[in-house]
Amino acid sequence: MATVKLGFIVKSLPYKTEASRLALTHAIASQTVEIYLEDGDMVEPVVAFIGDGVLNCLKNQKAMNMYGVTSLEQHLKNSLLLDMRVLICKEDMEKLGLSEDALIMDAEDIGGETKANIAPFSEIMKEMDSTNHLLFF
Amino acid sequence: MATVKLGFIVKSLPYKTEASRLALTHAIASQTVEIYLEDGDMVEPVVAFIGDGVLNCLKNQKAMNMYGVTSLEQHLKNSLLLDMRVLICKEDMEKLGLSEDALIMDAEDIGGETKANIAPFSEIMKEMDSTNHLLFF
Amino acid sequence: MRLGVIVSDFRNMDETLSRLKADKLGVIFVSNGVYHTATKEGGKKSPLLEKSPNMYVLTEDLQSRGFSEVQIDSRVKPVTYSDLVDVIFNDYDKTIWI
Amino acid sequence: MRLGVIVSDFRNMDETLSRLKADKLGVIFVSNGVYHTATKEGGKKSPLLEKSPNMYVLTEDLQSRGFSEVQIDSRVKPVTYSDLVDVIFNDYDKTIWI
Amino acid sequence: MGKLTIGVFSSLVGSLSLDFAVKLADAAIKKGHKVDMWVSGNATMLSKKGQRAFKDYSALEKKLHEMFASGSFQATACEACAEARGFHKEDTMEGWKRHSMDWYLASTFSADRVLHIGGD
Amino acid sequence: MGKLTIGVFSSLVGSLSLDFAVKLADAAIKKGHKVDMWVSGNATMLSKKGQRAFKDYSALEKKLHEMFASGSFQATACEACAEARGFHKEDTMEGWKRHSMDWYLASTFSADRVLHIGGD
Repeated sequence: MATVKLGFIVKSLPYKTEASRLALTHAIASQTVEIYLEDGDMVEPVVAFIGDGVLNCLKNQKAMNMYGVTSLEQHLKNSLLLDMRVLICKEDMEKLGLSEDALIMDAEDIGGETKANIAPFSEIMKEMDSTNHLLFF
Repeated sequence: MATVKLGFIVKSLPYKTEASRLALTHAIASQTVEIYLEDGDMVEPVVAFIGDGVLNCLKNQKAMNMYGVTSLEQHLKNSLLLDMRVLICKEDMEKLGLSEDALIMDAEDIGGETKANIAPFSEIMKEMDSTNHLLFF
Repeated sequence: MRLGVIVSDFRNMDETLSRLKADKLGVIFVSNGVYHTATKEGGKKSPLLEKSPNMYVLTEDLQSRGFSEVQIDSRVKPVTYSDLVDVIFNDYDKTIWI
Repeated sequence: MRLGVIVSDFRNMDETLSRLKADKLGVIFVSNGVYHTATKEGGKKSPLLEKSPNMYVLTEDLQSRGFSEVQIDSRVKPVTYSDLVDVIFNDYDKTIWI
Repeated sequence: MGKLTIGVFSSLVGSLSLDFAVKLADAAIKKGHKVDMWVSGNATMLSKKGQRAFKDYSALEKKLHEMFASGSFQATACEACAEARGFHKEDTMEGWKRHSMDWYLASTFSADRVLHIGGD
Repeated sequence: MGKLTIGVFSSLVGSLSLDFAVKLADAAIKKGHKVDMWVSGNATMLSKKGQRAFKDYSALEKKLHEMFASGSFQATACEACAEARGFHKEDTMEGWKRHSMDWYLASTFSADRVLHIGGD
C-alpha cells in the first residue's frame, strides 16, 4: 500500500503547443491507473500553474466555438471535478494583472466541489518538495 | 523572362527545431525550380542570418559524428558552393562575441568560390526590401 | 516597402520586431501574440503596442484564450480571418510571421 | 530535496531556474542550453552560470554546435550521456527538464 | 483576385498554427483568391490520411476536402520530409500532392502574396 | 540498479530532443538500469514504422531495436495521440506498445527516477 505523488507543473501558454493540455489529460489519467497497480497502491497528482502558465486558467475560453477543440478551461474544470489539487501562483497572477474573478477557481457548474488554490510560489515549492517525481510542462 | 527574389531570413538556433535546416534546404531547391517555370524565368534566393540565428554559422559542428545528422555547417557550405548570396548580421555577431574566424565564411574545402558576407543589419534590411517575398525561419 | 508583421507569440518578439524598418509597418497579433493586446505585465502594457500605428488582433485567437474585444488596447483593431485576407492583399506588400 | 535542472534552451530559462529552491541544486546544460556555457552576450557570461555550484554540460550537444570543451566556462563540468545517467541516479532525487 | 502561397513548416498537429493556415486559406478562397499550400518538416503531418477526430484536436480533413472541391486550392507536402516520418504515398490524404521542395519556390514565383509560417 | 521512466511529449522528429531521450535511455540500459519510455503528443511520431533514413534526420529505429533486444527496455506510445495523427495499430514500429495515458503514470509508480521531457 503506497501512494506516489506526482507534481505536474505547468509553465507553458495554452494552444500554441499541446504542453498544458497534455499536463491535464495525463494528470486526469491518474483516475484509472489502479488497473496497472496492486490493491491499495495509487498515484496522486497535484497540478500547479506558474509563470505564463497561469494564463491557462482564464475564464471564457472559446476554443471549442472558434476551433472545435476542447478549451483548457474545460480540462481544468474536469480536473477539479475529480477533486484534484490545483495551485495557481499568486505572484504570477499579480504580475500579469489577473484577479481571482478572472480565473477558473471551481467547477461548480458541472457539479464539482473542489476549488483551485491561489498560493505563493513558496507554497508551490514546498508542494514540489513533497512529490516523488516532478514533471514540468 | 522574370526573376523572383526570395529572402530566407534565419533567426532560429539550429538543431532544437528544424527551422534553420529547412531554410537552407529550401533555398538550395532554387537550383531545380526551372522545371516548373517558363524558359528564362527563375527564383533567386538570398539567405540572411540575424539574431541568435548567427550561431548556425559556427565552424566545427560535429552533428554528424554525434547524432548522425548533417550539420548546418554542411548545409551552409553547400549553399555557398551553389554561389548563393549569404549575409551574416554584424551587430549580432558582435553581440554574441563571435569573430569572423569562428564562422563559416566560405566553402573552399569543397571547391566553392563564393564567400559569405558580414553585413550590418541596415544592409540586410535593404536586401529584404529588394526581395519579392520574405520568409522568416 | 509596406511590411505586415504577424506576431505569433508572447515572448521574444520585441528584438526582431524593433529592428524592422518599413515605409508602412503593420503589426498583426495572432495565436499567443494576442496576450500583448489584452494583458499588462507589472502594470505596464506591452512595449510592442508602441511599435506601429497600424495594429490588428485576430478575434478568433483572442476569444479562444478567454478575452473579448472590449478588453484590448484601443489602438488595436480586431480582425477576423476574412479581414486578415484583405489586410494581407491590400494593405501590405509583404507579410512575415515571427 | 536534491534537484537537477536540465536547461534545454538558450532563451527564457532564467525566470524558472531562478525561483527553484533546493538543498542541492544542479544545472545540466543540454541541447541549445549549451550556449550558456560557451558564449558571452554583450561581453558578459550567462547569468545562469551563477545559479549553482553544480553545473554540467553535455559534450555531445556542445560539439554538435561547434564548441569544444576548452571553450566552456571552467565552473561547468563536461559530461557524456553515460555520465548523465549517473548524475540523475546518484546525485539528485528529482530531475526536471525546462 | 490574387494568388496566396502559404508555406507551413515546423508547425504541429495539436498546436493551432496549422489551424491558422487552413482557416486563412479558406477565408482567402471564399473571397475569390487562389491558394497554394505547402507543408514541410513536421507540418507534413497535416497531409496524413486517417486522422481520427478527437475533441482535443481540431479535425481539419473535412475543411480541406471542401477547399479542394472549390477548384481554387492546391496543397502539396514535402516528399522527403514525409518519407522521413514514415508517411508514404499511400498514406497521403486525398487531394494532396507530394513534391520536392522546389514546388514551393515555383509556387511563390507566380504568387501575389506569400505567407511563410515558420516557428516550432 | 534502478528504473528510469522517460516521458517525451511534444518533441519532434527533426529536433534532437527525441535523440536525447533515446541516447539517454540507451546509456542507462548499458549501465544495467531498466528504462520505460512513454511518448505522447507529437512525440508519438517516434513510434511510426517505415521511417526512411535521410542524412538530415537521425535514424533512431535501429538503435531502438537494439534497446528492445536488451530486455531492459519498454516503449509505449499514447494511443489516442497516435490515432489523432492517423497512426494506427498496424503503423506501429515493432516492439512498441500502445496504451492510454495511465500507463505512463503507472510506470512512474515503480520508477526510481522520472525524466519528463516537455517543451515544444
